[in-house]
Amino acid sequence: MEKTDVTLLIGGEAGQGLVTLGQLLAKSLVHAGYSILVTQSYQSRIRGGHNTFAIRVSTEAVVAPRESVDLLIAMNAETVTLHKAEVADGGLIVADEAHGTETDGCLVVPYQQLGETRFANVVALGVVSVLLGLDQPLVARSLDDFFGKKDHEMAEKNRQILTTAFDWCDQQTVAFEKLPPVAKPIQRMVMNGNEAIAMGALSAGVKFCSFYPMTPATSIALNLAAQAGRMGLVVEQAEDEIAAINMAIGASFAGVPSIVPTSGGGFALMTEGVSLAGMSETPVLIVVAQRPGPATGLPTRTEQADLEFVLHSGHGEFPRAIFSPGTVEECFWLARKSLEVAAKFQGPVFLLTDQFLADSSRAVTPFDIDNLEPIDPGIETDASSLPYSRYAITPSGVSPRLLPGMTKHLVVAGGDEHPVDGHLTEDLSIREVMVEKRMRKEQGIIAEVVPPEAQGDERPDLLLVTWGSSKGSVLEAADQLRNETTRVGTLHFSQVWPLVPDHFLQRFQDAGKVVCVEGNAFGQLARLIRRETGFAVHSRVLRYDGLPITPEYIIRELGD
Amino acid sequence: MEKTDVTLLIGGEAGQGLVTLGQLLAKSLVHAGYSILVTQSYQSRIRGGHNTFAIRVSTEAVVAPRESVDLLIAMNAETVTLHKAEVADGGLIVADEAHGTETDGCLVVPYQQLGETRFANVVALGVVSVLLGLDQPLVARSLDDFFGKKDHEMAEKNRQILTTAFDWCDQQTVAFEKLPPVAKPIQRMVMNGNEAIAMGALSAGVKFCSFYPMTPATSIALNLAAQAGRMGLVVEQAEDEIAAINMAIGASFAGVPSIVPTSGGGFALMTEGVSLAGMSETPVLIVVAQRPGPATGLPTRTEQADLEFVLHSGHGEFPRAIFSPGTVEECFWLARKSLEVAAKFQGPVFLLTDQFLADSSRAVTPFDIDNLEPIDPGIETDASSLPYSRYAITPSGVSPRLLPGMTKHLVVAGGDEHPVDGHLTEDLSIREVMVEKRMRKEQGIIAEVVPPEAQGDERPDLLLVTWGSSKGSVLEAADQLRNETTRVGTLHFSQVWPLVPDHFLQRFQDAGKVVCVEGNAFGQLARLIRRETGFAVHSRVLRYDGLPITPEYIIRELGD
Amino acid sequence: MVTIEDYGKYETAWCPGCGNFSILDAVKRGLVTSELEPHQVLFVSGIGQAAKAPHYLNTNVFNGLHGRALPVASGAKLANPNLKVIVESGDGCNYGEGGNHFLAAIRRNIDLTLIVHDNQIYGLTKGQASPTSEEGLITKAQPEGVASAPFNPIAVAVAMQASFVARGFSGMIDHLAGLLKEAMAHEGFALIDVLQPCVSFNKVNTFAWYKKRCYTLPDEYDPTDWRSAMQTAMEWGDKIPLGIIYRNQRTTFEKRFSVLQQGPLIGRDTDFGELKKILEKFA
Amino acid sequence: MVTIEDYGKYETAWCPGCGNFSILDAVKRGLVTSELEPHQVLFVSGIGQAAKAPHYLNTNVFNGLHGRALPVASGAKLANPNLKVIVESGDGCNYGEGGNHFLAAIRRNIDLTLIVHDNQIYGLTKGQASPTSEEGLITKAQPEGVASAPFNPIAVAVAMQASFVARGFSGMIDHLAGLLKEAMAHEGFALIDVLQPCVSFNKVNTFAWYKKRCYTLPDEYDPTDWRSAMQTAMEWGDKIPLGIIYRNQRTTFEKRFSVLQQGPLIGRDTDFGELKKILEKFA
Ligand SMILES: Cc1ncc(C[n+]2csc(CCOP(=O)(O)OP(=O)(O)O)c2C)c(N)n1
Ligand SMILES: Cc1ncc(C[n+]2csc(CCOP(=O)(O)OP(=O)(O)O)c2C)c(N)n1
Ligand code: SF4
Ligand code: SF4
Ligand SMILES: [Mg+2]
Ligand SMILES: [Mg+2]
Repeated sequence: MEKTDVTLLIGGEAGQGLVTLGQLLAKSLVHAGYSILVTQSYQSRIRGGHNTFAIRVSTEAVVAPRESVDLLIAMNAETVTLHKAEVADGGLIVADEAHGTETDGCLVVPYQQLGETRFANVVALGVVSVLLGLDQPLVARSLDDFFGKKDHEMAEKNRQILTTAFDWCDQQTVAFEKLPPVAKPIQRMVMNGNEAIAMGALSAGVKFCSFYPMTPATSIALNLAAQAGRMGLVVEQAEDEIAAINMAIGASFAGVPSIVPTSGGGFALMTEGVSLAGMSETPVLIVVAQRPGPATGLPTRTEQADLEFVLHSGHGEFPRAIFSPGTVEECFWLARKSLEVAAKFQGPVFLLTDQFLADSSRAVTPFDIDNLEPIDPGIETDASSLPYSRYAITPSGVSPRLLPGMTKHLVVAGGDEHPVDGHLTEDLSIREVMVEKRMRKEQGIIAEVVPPEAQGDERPDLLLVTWGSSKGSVLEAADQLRNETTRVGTLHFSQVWPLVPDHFLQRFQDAGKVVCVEGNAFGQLARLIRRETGFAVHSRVLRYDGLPITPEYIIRELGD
Repeated sequence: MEKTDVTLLIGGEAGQGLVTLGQLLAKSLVHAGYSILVTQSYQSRIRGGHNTFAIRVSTEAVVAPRESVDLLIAMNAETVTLHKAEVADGGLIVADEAHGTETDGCLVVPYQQLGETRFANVVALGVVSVLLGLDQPLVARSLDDFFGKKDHEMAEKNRQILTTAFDWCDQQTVAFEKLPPVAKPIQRMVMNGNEAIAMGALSAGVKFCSFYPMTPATSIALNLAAQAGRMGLVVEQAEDEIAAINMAIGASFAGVPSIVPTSGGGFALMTEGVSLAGMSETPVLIVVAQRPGPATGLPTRTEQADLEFVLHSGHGEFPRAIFSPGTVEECFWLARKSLEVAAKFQGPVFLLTDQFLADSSRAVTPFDIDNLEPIDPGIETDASSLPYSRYAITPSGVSPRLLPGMTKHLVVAGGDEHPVDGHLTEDLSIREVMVEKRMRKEQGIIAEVVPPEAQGDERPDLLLVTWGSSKGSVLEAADQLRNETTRVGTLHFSQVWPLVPDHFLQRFQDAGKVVCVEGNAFGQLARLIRRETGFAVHSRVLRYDGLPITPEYIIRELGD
Repeated sequence: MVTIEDYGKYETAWCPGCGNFSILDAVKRGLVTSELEPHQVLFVSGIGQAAKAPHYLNTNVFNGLHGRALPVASGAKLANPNLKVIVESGDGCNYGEGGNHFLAAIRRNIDLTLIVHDNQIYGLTKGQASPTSEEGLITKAQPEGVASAPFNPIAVAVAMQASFVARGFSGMIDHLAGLLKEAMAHEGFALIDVLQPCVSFNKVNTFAWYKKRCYTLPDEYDPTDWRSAMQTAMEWGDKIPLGIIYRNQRTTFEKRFSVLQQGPLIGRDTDFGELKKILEKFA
Repeated sequence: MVTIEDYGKYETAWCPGCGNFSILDAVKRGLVTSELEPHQVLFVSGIGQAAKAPHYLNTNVFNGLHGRALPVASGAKLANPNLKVIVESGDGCNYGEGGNHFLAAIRRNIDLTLIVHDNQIYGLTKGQASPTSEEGLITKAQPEGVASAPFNPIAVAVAMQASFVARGFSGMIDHLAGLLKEAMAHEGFALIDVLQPCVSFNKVNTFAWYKKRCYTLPDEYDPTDWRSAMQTAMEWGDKIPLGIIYRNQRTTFEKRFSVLQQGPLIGRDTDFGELKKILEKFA
């Protein structure tokens, strides 16, 4: 049988250009029509250490990472030692003489001979491309796209080395089957979760981003910054996270959709601002890219342990919405949706992602930009009744919003309790009315909730429930379990708040066994479901070692 | 029937000395053997506005405030207008000519004639004392205690005015019954919630307090600061709340029990530090004195809406304990207990109070200081095994703690994930072990949970469940409902996390109707109970207008 | 033409005799002489007694969190540079809780006017030390006296070469109104630290205390001379200089963003053609 | 006698060629010449590449949050003034996220040594501008160049009359070790800003760039003269002065707390007799 599903893992030190190599391979594979899914693992350092860049590639759609490796590309000896055991039967190790000649099933590459050390990644690119069966011109084009614009001489040099590597590898006899070609390659993009969030936000008309750098959220801001000139937005690195959220609130109050990307520790500093957004009824989108805590924890790894924190963040009570994309595509669409919900209900909205999804490049069908519109910023151009009152009482709880300086009407807003005019009050009957006004917005938010996505059997023996980035692994695990003749259903929450029991409770009750799969130790979604419905899931598959949940992990844990 | 339960309400502007008046009355009443409960209401300003100081006084124990007023002491006209309707049948208004002569049931006091304007509060003290039947020497002593030390001339002047007021009032015929004397007055103190927390913390051996001023938490720090010299502690006003929590963590790491008082917005800024305490396993007690949010909300009013925020504060996962005293006595004992739990389990512990309890002076039986000891700080004086490892793996999850500089052993701690030695690691198998080590501490915390206090019928028709400062009102409402022949039970949680279902679930299941009474809009304890037990309370009595829950409020709401 | 009346008259929550009243008057005068209409202006404040000031003005207001007025104002200004954005708040708010934003605003030289009511005390929370409280000041929170050196906002601003640094006194209202007008006219970040007696809690730095010490800088004083400005900034104690202590002409922050040269971000279209091209790089 | 070896030798997570290595060496030398034994010292750091330094020393360490090393260190020092507390962290940590604590530590004059690895960049997060980055520096986060003026920590510290203000350079390790010894000997808050090339992300302020500009202050330079110190603090660009730029003798913070005059708080008994008396005032 042809091998249509291959996982390759590139390992080496930070600074060896392994991300570049990985990205070039990813691009080339997608150009050739394959589906891919990248899993990056790196340490909290700039040079040295041990990093990996894994690509799962297939002729069919790939939705999850896999643990076993078919092609191990070792850029140093440590990689061979650390990952040898992961290599599957029929797998191959590609290494330098110095790195692992003694191992069976190893293709020894004479790196020194094929190019200078700093081009080792290009040599590897050539060798691996041959092994996978990629066309040289296609790979050369990816290489050109990458270096071409910057430096012609460099581009030329790279191309030469690629050719040398291709030639050398073509002459080897290797016991590794090439990938079958894709019948009708469709055009797809290579995009990771953070890029998709940035693009989604741009398409929604985001005009302001303030942030303080923090892995794994930073690249959202960097992607926006790179397009700030072309798309007409301001991206500002703030002095700290407190400034970041307050700046975004200021920009949003003045009239532009705003986004604040951060991670757990930085988000912690923003919680007072979240409360201000709730009280002042200012739209703002906060992206929380999760990583393992508490405190600094493991800054470059992945986890899904900030759901409860985000849900209850900020003192006092106010409505909110929390989205949790499960795929790169969902990152794009939910970035839009969350900006829309923020604008419509005038308050803080969250997008919960994590390091795994943030850094996971995938093959993505291009978005239909031609048929998209920016979101409705929910701003009026004149007062419908006078005097204009920022916090007018309405049945929906949403008050008509004017912008300061854009009309003759004055806009008064803030974080103290206020009468409709936004000024200060100590009248406790007003307090009650205002709490209820704010709370009413929750009904509107509920009406727009994205229901969890159900797949598989409707009345299954086993229902796997999950949220956020674990989606793909749950889907694949379910598929595998089905082969073993269990009736399996899945339910993925891409919005974890508010929860609407009507959307899912029946399915829970109809299932034989409900298992919640989450990347944390408390089983946070499971607890939340019980709080909201009384339903106690029967069992939980939890992971909290810093790695993404894989299909294999789920199946192993279910077996226990 | 003699009136044994009187509520008096003093109203006026900030700056009129009405708190002094109230405190003097409170002291005098307690000295005379009565039980009292104070409810203070003030605005977020220094002068002017409308403030009240209410004392409920009784020959029996008072546990809750009451809404109706028997004696309205108006220091200005506004007070009469605002509170006239609250005056009960047979009640009396005490006012100046200028303030309310036209009202029936009014004792018009010629303030001008009895003393200069700035002594109006002393005049009122005399008048009210006569009305309540307090002895002049007893009241004079309270007055002396207050002013005596500071300024002899002033004290003399005050005494004179008091006499004048007593004499004048003795000659009036007023339709207001004096309080019956207390048969055997027992000696009690007058103390409010914040004072009790400060005293409890001192008795536990607290040696460090860092804070940033914030109503209604500030007075905890002020009470500690006032005794810093005598009790040997450092109290430092930090540059912001972030500094406050991090300083306390530093002091605690270096070896002394530390406390950080704050309120919602300030606490929001501490959540990253909470996470650091969890990860670095540093004991710290954080007192969150709640007030209505979101954002600045109503800074001087009360609410119980930060339970969920505190419970989930800080990114990542780690165990914690949350105490919620219901009385002034519990403030004292739970301040001790929470410092003890923090030291024993080496992490963040919370004391959740609120403006109502913070400012509510009550008659308190003196604590048996002679039989108290400071808490065990949980510190070893030498390493039991070498090399000393701050994060040694143990069955309880608690690692032996040495202090830096106090032995030759080196102590390495911090917020990154670490192996046992406290240094940095990127080893993901260590991660798993460390998460589990930290989580194991929860078992120890659970073993020490203060069970909820049950009163009344064991299998009641109606079970009123509550937490924190609403305790007294729930108890009294239950009493009143019992008079109406319902079988009523109550359950008060003075520790809201962890919840141990064995402590209360049976009682829930045995009750006809379970109603949760809380000072918030979400019904936060009710949600938490459902999350932990699946039990959905049948109904909720919620209040979120900034005022404390009263027995009357509960009964009204239950009637709806 | 705009008049004082346009800015309204409100009841305040301040203590009778407080310096805040005069500052409020001076601010109104500054606005009127600057010919700013209420709807053109956005006041941003934090929390404190001073921070209530914008509520006593008939204009656009965003009253945010304690210490966080500057970031809110900066965000609003970047979104809509056409707004005249003025930050008004206390010494605790700006130099205490908000100290980091104060440094950042100076570094940015963003076109904001920052009016600090500097009463050298935390008024609203009832009299704890503020960053500008004098060493040794005894309060309930500092029963052994303030142990830290007072923060000198003027010195720090001049050392950082802030583009407009001034000091006023609530007791010299004409002078203050004049300063405010200049500050509002200044392009870039303008700090006016206003000495303000707090009659309720600061019994040391009283009206008389300030009155005795404050003097206005002479006409020949050259605020563009950094060296002498730095010296002047250090003057405190027996003599306290009032006026524009330092100024320079640095490019404003907004000018550095090429996108802002085409006008405010508000209401700007999203260019889907451009976005399509951007997405092509992912293909 | 304490030796360099006592402070251990660890593998680091730094890039080959980074200035951090020399700073680590100099710190060890400073500790040894100060005759401090590992267990007498507590290093507190934040988060960043620089902040990892304490993990490469055999001593007591508390590695806290990004930007929050100073408060942790201050708390530890107040609890146990017998500890020699040294804070070591990056420019982003101390002047960015932790800016407010930097101001407060100077005002307190608490007896801490603050060593700032100033590479004018955020290293660990891969090369965004730091507060000390030069105007115009282009990074992925600042594609149009840094728009803010750089923070001059020396100028701010001198303007605030910090009691010990020095600058070193990782490329002049003997000089730096000497500075560190002096800083450790200083009673009160001591700032040493250490210029440090980041070979991975700062391609402007390289070793050569610093080397060309750095000069040590002459012997006759008088660091107690505030005026000249302020001038010297402003020097940057073609010539960058190294050495003790300013010092004075202010009372330390710890000295202001009467309770600390009886020794550290640690292990002190709780006086229940006294507490009883205190409770009597509530009777
Ligand atoms: C995060 C936070 N911390 C603390 C407070 C409490 N607080 C309100 S105003 C204030 C101090 C005000 O001082 P200042 O800014 O000088 O204003 P003033 O009242 O003196 O005019 C404080 C500490 C708060 N509202 N928010
Ligand atoms: C609250 C918070 N925000 C952001 C980060 C991410 N972060 C880690 S290190 C760093 C910057 C480090 O710069 P610097 O202090 O100059 O140290 P360097 O790496 O350059 O030595 C940032 C932003 C964090 N850990 N915590
Ligand atoms: S407390 Fe002080 S600053 Fe506040 S209004 Fe009163 S006098 Fe003014
Ligand atoms: S990133 Fe820069 S500062 Fe960090 S270790 Fe590498 S060279 Fe040094
Ligand atoms: Mg003030
Ligand atoms: Mg740096």
